[in-house]
Amino acid sequence: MPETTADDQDTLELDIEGWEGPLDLLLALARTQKVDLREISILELVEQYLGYVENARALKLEVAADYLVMAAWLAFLKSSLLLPRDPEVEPSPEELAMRLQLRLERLNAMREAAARLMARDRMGRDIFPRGAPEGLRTVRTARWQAEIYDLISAYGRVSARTRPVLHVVAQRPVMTLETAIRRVESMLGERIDWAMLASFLPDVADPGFRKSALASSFLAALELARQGKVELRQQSAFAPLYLKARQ
Amino acid sequence: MTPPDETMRAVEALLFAAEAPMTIAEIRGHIGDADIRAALDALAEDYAPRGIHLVRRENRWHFETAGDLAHYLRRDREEPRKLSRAATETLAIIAYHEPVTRAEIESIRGVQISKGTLDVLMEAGWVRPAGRRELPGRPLQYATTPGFLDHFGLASRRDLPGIDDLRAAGLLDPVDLVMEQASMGSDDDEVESCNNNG
Amino acid sequence: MTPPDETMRAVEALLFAAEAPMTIAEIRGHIGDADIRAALDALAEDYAPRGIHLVRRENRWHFETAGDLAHYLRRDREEPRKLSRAATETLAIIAYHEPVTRAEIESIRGVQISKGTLDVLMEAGWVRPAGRRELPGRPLQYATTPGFLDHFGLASRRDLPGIDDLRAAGLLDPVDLVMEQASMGSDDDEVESCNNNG
Repeated sequence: MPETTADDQDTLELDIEGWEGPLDLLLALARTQKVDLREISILELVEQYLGYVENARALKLEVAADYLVMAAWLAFLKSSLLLPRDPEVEPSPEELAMRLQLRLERLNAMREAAARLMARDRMGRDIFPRGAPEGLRTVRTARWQAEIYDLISAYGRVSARTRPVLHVVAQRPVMTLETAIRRVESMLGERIDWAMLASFLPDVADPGFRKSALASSFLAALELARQGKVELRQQSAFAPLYLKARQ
Repeated sequence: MTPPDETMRAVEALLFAAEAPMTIAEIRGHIGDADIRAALDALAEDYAPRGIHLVRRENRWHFETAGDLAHYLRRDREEPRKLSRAATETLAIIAYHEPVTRAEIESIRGVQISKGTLDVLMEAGWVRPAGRRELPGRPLQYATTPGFLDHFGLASRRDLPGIDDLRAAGLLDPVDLVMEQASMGSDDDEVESCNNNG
Repeated sequence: MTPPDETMRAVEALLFAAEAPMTIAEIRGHIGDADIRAALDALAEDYAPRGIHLVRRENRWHFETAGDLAHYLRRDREEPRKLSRAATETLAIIAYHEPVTRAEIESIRGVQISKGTLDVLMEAGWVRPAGRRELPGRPLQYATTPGFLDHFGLASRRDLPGIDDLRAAGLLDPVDLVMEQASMGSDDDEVESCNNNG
């Protein structure tokens, strides 16, 4: 049983540190009665507890609230057990007493289980695993996967990419500068008089291609003029541009 | 003791070299199709009288030193962490009741558990969160780990000291929190702390 | 093999748990006065036919796994990995044109192939070197293997669909081509991703 200790000159404190709460104290008191908790007298236990707390209060000790709550409940339990039974009240005082006893048994059982657990041969203290295991290695290798569809569609892709069958590039609505130079140059050779740039453009409907042909032909005219193969004439800014082969 | 066959030798070498206990499936992954279980049983028998034992923990196997030789092997100053009484009791409650909520642990011990107690047990690798209880507030449950069995040299939870007797005595029945609260005044806080938990 | 005595069991456990090989003096430091040397010799004999051996290096003793079992300690794990586009195309070209040189594959693909691509196909067991072409530089030729036919469920290479079949199946669709050209630039990356893959 914990003792009361003189702390300093005036205040005395119940050595509450020794108990982990009212249930712990109850269990300790019960075990002073009997080792087998199933045989303890609950009334006697209540007396012991109340006496203990009363004693502490008589000594003007600070007693924690939960100890007092337990004391009040036990006092109630005690009077219920002693007074004539009221069958209306559920649960009955006997059942409450039995439950209290079960709680004490349960706590006691876990306390003993903990002690037995801690007393076992323990890894790292009594039992040791291999000190320097070589370790196991996992070597990962790839299992390559591909389906027949992947294979033939890949071949289709490669073929489509490289086979000349598909004139996709020729369909692009663009006239290159080289084409325009060749075209304007050859057309100039067939003409004697001044001719508008527009008359050198191919007769196609695609406006995108017309735009490209116009731009390229204009550059071709400038390039041919630089080479001294053509003369250019324009009345004013944005007026039609005329070309004529240089003799 | 018969001379070991190839499978026994391979299992022996494998468990010896392994850094952690292995399942039969893991062993088979290295050794291929063979009667691994028979080899393990034969090895366990071979090693029974020796200074090293082949031991099963749940479904994993490993070698470890024999318990009766502890006094030769104990390492100076290397005591495993000293646990508080609160921590050891909490560990026992979890092990014998798992999965168990914090409120149930507190109800059995009759006091709140301080914040650090469960942390210490989880840090030691003995306790893990084990899902939530389908109750109002969905409190977190706790259970033990394979590392717990390992550390305390238990083949499984059925091996816990006295667990059958305790169960037979009704001392491992589920904790009836509502009834406990009705019978003891101080339990309100515990329920509170359970709901705030996790 | 006689049952081990206490000294043998203690030495056995001690060396098992040791983090480094131990001298007889170190062993004696744990076990006390006993004929350590005799115990070591008896243990070495006991373990000779087993998967673990007791070995002496210089004047230190330790356990190690038997050398002939080393191959069990590594485990080969196969992981499925999808063939990269570059590798699939290369494989397709080899299948349709074999035997074919690397230069020819590149010419047909219109893109260079990295060294790793042919290695992957050979590792997969689908492509093999198939002699040298009688040309200046005697370039190596590649062809498919029986494993290739097996994997793709082909009785022979003649079962591969022809160009007309591909066109009919829409696999020469110009739409594909446009997308193809848009993504051509990323071809090198594929080789990269193939290596990093899985």
